[in-house]
Amino acid sequence: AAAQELRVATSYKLMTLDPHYSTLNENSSLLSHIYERLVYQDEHLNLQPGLATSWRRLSDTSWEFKLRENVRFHDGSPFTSDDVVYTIERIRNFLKPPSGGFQAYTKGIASVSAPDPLTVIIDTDGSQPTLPLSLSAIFIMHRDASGFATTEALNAGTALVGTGPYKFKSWRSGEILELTRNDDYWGDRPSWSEVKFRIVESPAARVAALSTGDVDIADFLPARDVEAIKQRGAKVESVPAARLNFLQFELAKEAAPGVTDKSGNTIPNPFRDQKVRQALSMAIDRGILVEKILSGFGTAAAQFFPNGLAGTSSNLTAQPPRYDEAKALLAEAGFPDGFKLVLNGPAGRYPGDGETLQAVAQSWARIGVSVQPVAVPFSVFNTKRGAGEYGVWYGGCSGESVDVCLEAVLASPDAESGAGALNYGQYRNPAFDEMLEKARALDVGPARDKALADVTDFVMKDQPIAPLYHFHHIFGYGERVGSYVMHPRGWTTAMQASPAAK
Amino acid sequence: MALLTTITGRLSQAFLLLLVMSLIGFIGIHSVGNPVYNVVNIETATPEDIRRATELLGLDQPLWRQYVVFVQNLATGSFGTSYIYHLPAFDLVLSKLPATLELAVGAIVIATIAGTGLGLLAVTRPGTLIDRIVVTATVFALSVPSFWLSMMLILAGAVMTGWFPPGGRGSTVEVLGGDWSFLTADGLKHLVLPTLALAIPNVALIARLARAGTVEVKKTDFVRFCIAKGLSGRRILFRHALPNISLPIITIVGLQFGGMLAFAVVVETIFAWPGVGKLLIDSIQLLDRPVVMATLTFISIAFVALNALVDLLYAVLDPRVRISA
Amino acid sequence: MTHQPSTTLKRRPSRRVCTPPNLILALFVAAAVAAPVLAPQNPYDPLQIFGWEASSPPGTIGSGGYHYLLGTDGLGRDIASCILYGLRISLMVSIVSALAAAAIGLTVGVTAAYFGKWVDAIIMRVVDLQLSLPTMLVALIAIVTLGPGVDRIILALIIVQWATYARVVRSVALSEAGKPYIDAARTMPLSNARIVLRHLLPNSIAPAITLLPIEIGHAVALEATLSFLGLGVPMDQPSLGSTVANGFQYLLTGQYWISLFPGFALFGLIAAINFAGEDIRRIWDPRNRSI
Amino acid sequence: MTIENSEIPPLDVRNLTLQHHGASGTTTIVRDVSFVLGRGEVLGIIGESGAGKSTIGNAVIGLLGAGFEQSSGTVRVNGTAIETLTASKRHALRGRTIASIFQDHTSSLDPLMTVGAQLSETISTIFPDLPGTGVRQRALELLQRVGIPDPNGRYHSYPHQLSGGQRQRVVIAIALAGSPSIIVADEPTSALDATVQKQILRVLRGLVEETGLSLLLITHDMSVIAEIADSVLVMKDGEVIEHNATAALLDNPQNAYTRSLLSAVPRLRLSHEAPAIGQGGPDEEAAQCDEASEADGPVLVVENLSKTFGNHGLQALFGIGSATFALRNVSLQLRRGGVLGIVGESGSGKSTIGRILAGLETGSADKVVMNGRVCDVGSRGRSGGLLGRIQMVFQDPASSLNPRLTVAETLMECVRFTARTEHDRHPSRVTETVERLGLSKVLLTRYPHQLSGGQKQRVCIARALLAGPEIMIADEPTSALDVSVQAEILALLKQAVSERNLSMIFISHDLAVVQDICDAVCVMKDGRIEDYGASDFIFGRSDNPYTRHLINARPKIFTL
Ligand SMILES: Nc1ncnc2c1ncn2[C@@H]1O[C@H](COP(=O)(O)OP(=O)(O)OP(=O)(O)O)[C@@H](O)[C@H]1O
Ligand SMILES: Nc1ncnc2c1ncn2[C@@H]1O[C@H](COP(=O)(O)OP(=O)(O)OP(=O)(O)O)[C@@H](O)[C@H]1O
Ligand SMILES: [Mg+2]
Ligand SMILES: [Mg+2]
Repeated sequence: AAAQELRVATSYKLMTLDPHYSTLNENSSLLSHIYERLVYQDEHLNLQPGLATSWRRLSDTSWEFKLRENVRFHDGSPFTSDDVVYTIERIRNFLKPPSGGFQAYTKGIASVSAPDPLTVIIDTDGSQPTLPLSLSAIFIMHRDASGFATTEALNAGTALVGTGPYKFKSWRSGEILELTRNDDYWGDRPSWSEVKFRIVESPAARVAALSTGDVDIADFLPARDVEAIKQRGAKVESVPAARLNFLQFELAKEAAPGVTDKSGNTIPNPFRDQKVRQALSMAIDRGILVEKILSGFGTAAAQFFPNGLAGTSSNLTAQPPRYDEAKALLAEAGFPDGFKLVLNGPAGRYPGDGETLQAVAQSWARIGVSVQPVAVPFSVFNTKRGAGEYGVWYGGCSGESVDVCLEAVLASPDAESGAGALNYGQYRNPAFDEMLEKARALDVGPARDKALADVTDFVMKDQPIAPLYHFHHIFGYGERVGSYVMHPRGWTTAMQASPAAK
Repeated sequence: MALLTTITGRLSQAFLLLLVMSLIGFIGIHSVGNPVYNVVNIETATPEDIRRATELLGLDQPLWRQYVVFVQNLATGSFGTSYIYHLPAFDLVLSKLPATLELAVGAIVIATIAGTGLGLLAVTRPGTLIDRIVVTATVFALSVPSFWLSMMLILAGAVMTGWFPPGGRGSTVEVLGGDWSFLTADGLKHLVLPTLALAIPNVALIARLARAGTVEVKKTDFVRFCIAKGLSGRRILFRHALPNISLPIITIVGLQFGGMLAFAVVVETIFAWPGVGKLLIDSIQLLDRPVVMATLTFISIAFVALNALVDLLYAVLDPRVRISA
Repeated sequence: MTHQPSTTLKRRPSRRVCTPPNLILALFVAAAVAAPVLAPQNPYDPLQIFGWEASSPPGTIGSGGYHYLLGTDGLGRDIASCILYGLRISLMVSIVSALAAAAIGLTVGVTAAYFGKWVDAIIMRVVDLQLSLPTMLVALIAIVTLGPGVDRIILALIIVQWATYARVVRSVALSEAGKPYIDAARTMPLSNARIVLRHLLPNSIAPAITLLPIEIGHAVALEATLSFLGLGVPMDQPSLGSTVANGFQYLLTGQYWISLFPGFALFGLIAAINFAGEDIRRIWDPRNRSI
Repeated sequence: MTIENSEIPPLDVRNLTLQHHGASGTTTIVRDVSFVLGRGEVLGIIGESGAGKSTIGNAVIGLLGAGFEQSSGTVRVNGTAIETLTASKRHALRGRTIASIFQDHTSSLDPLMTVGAQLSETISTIFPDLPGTGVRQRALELLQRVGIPDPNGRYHSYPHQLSGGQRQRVVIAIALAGSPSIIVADEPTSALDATVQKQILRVLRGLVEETGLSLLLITHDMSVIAEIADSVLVMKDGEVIEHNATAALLDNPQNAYTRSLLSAVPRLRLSHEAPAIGQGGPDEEAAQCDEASEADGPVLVVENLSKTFGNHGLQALFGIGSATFALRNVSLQLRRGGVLGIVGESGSGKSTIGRILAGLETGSADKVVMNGRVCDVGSRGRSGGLLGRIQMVFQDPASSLNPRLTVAETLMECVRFTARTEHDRHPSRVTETVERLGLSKVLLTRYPHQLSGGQKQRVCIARALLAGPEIMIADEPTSALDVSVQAEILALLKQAVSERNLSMIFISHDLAVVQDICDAVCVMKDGRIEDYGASDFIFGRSDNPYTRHLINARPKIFTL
């Protein structure tokens, strides 16, 4: 049996066992062993049947999901449409913030009904072409006769039943999660009889654990350690992450915080000039970022998702730096001598974040823009960014699909609809807003992807942000694992690993 | 009775201290940043999500009102629920306690015994090779930054030799409501490297203090008189020199032990040891105020108690010391 | 305890100051002072750094005509230059903060022991408070409220470190305060401050002197840790500590030079300070001073 | 006085030269000293303070301090030259064959261990076969023998809880514990009153006669020499200047220095002349003082001062253990410009009075008026107005000097902070005073541990004098001084009293000295005042039995 035990060192903290508590991968990645979704997003970000075998649009505002037969929860009770209703109700009506993240996914839902045990009808407010995608984030829980399960009860580990391939065994917050195989799983028999996730937040410790064979899989390895890990006999897989890290500019204020001329006098906000933004983006040596800082485990970026993923534009590819051209552009914009700015970012939140600030500083120095890179802890960064204390900063965005990022980062901020949640720079482009809205109304498929690509093309000309890179998720595994299927969303699960042939 | 007044005195002081501590913690966290950004998924949350979360956590209230609420809850014995982990904050701290305790106790015991041992060993052979080795080795041990030391231990003890696991906590047994790993062979194996990483600098520190102190004590008249009395070197060392140098050593042991309980972040992080120090730093970084407050409270209580104990030991050791309340 | 033959000439306590560790320390200080002259590259000037030459092994000749004697780090900075420049900041931050913390801690600790009663109680509870405040929190508060800067780090490190000295020195001062020479001083018309500083402090300071070099080393490490968390010195002007902390990530990789050389430099520095501290402690004891 | 002359003398010192190597060069501390100490013999060493007596004692037990070198000569113990012995062999002699009583008794005791434990550990080290109860039995017996009252209770006392004399006796008891055949006793009775001293000498004499103990006795006290020594060595400046049998030396000193030394010995006058001042008991005197004008009025009035010592920290915390009554209803007065002597049994509370008056210890009293101000003795601490006006010479000079300050630093500090005029502040005052106390200027740059016992004591006196106090409490200020220096110091003190209007409380066990310097005397026993009156009254007419007992207990030879 020991041979079938899988030991994983993960950076995912798994802060709670409540599947609807937080949308962070930190939670959902590990919980996807226990709970399942109606729809599953595969490694190409395409939707695949999960607990729902098929879905279709009944009308503009109504969706029907057919559920899988003969699925049983870990406690033996059958999975029915009632459980789906319960789950959505729990998210919509029961959970209170801060566990509110999932409400975003149910926002467009007007009502849910269960005409028969294997059918769910979801009515929406207006057209919701991406409802299945939204549902691909939601774990289905079992209806609890005594009412909604509280987070406390779930954390206590008692009522933890899902339909997933592994059953809950034990958990210590921030420490360990142990699972056993669900022998009654509806799908392929899970490969591992036991799975033990050890939460190891220090990358060096994960490297060490993998190097010594103390674990079979370690996730999110630092790129620079890959060579050494390979030498020690472990295998490494990587995939470009479905996300972007970028530099964002303050565009609303008359004077951008931290931006002065060379002698320290305030100047009008230079970022409001498209030429300046273009010059700055042009002058970034993304090659250094991906080759040196990310040791090759990164892809230079020109748009939100790595080229090739649904909704990306093939016209946009990252270019090598063109300092002279950039300098000329700056001069054109009225800054022949450049200016001074403070470049802000979080410390240690994303791979290469702090170093990127410095590499950008090196690049920009070459066009006469002197940069003071400042990295602070993530929470401080967030607070200050939220308070508008920054002029230009390093940000990141990820999502189920490109349009999520497009909307969050670039759509005109609108508290009501929630658009522009990450648009701290207050970029406003009505034409873009309109194009995006149209594209998003399309049904999932090539037309929609094309529309999104066009939107991206359109907006990136304006250079509202300077894309930097898509870093790669790097996982390593030892000899007991035969292969590991990487997922661009960066999930770490036992299902992705298959045992080595004996 | 004097004991009673001392204890009540100390307790009321401790109470005041906790009050001040909680204020510092509260205002500190508030000044650092807004926890709500860590509570919601900042890459997807809408302003509405943020606003609602802020309201629900009561973060929209003026700080003084938040504090009053905190104190009221405290009166009912609750530190509130962790923003991040959604567990009762104090339970969370308590759940980390066994891991921290076994590590800290192990390290401090090793440090105290080996440290004084080495220090005294060196001092009995002044100027010899052993003395020089001890002096030099302790200097070097103190000069290695702790993350380096930890990494070297992992390299030497795990990666290269495979003797010990490179991190993690091994299997545990539940005794007295806590999960203890030192009771299992596997757990003990996991304990070795992190314990060493914590102990080594302290061995060196205590050895240096012991050596330096004894060198000084050896010059005093009463030690000369002890020699004149015909006492054996060992007896002089252990019965006379040791008590006379032990005040600073005990102080350091108390301080370091407290530090290990609360602030062994580096070692805990590198060895993936789920302890209080790591929890605290994470919580500070995430501005998880309930957990920070609970941990700070635990730490203050630990330090107050430890220091009271150390003060008591002063009086046990040195009859001239007057203990204040 | 053995007793050396008293008839043979006792080795006279060495008063040499030119011991090898002290020379090394002097070298470090000199290197720090002369860094702009010695260093081939100014690692604080982004124009002198070439990102594409990042992680070059020792001995590489770079495009700026630089000879990367010890290689370059992950951003293309010459390690040797980083060490030289970083030394200046690390030396200053650690020594200034450790000395200031020691000065405060010692005074406060001795004062507590001398006055006893409520003075002691108040001071020691403040010490307890300080000890239970995490460095990280103090640094965060200091840097967020006061803004970043080397002086803020020094301030944070002082706040973090003084309490240790206070407690250690108090332990000795408690028994020292009961000795007749303090009584004698008390009968003089000396101010309390003078008794505390001139009589009690020097006699209680010995363990603190042992502690000082250790705390200096500790301060370097703390500063490095804070820098690592984005709370330390400006990231584009790395101190030796932060150079080491950055290099630490390369420890297990093949790019040994990024972590090893700064590590050795730091290690050597702290060791030299520690050895020098040993000398100070020896010279401090009047019994070792011959007339 | 029988001297058994066996072939091999227990202690044979030949041409001993001891040097000290310091930064300022090498000094010869002891030059070419030779003597033989036979079995059952007592050899006294007297001489000038700082002559090198203690250094010889240290050489004999092989415990010279750092920087000292035995540059030539040999020390043979029972025929073996100890220089040739290995460290461990030499150590085996200590405590068993040769025991030592250090001059500095206070710092000889481990402050953190009860005196009983320190005594017992010595016994059990030397007699490892003795069972625990036997050890304790013997320890108590020894305490009893050296005249410690209530040995059972004192067994558990820490050194700081004992009086100076008690500590000294504990050190003697420890030296006796191993039944050694040689004892090097450095000023063993300097802190003892006449009765106790007599008892100790009797014990030592007894051992010499019964067990053949050889005693090397270093002392300043001629009466002790006269009482117990068989022969005497007189030292000055590191050299032996005279060596003779005791009687011969006392009767017919050859050397001029010896003669001056002997002539300086203070002698008690027991004439029954009418007292010059004060007529009788304290009441009369008090009445007199009350009548006197403000200026001549008492500078110090103490009424019903009592002191109970609690327990040390831990015992106090748990409220266990018993208290010591150190003072009971002590009342006394000090006339302005007067010298009040306090004599009495060791442990009777003399030092405690001094310490309370100096504000170093709390006490309870009906009234304490100093310099016209009512003082609160209930709290420790220094009342502003009196600060520096009351000075103390501590009984134990060694530990009352800051080990980290040189003599000059100590004295200069005192000058700087007490000076009232610019003139007072001048450094020359220090050198002047030091010279008047017979100390060489060389000593100014030294640290306390580099001084001899008498030198330290004189530094303490200098410090007190330089502070220019109005009241001085001198606690055994001359116990470590040879008689000729003592005479000079006493003259100096008298001068200070008469010229500077200094008032002094003079605590001493040396009745002759007390008679010499004091105009009123107070006799204490068990924390009570037994007898109190003008000096002449006390020494002449008092019929208090304890006073008479004290006077009669003086060593015979000098009572004529
Ligand atoms: N550590 C030292 N360094 C230098 N000189 C010293 C040291 N110790 C003692 N001396 C000097 O050696 C001389 C002899 O000292 P010693 O203690 O033997 O004198 P002593 O005869 O015992 O005097 P006393 O009667 O005052 O005790 C003194 O002048 C003293 O100053
Ligand atoms: N700190 C203390 N704690 C308890 N008892 C003490 C303390 N100090 C002194 N005593 C006791 O008080 C009594 C008086 O002591 P004090 O020192 O005044 O005697 P003394 O008259 O000066 O004797 P001596 O002539 O021996 O110096 C002694 O019995 C002593 O044991
Ligand atoms: Mg002497
Ligand atoms: Mg006394």
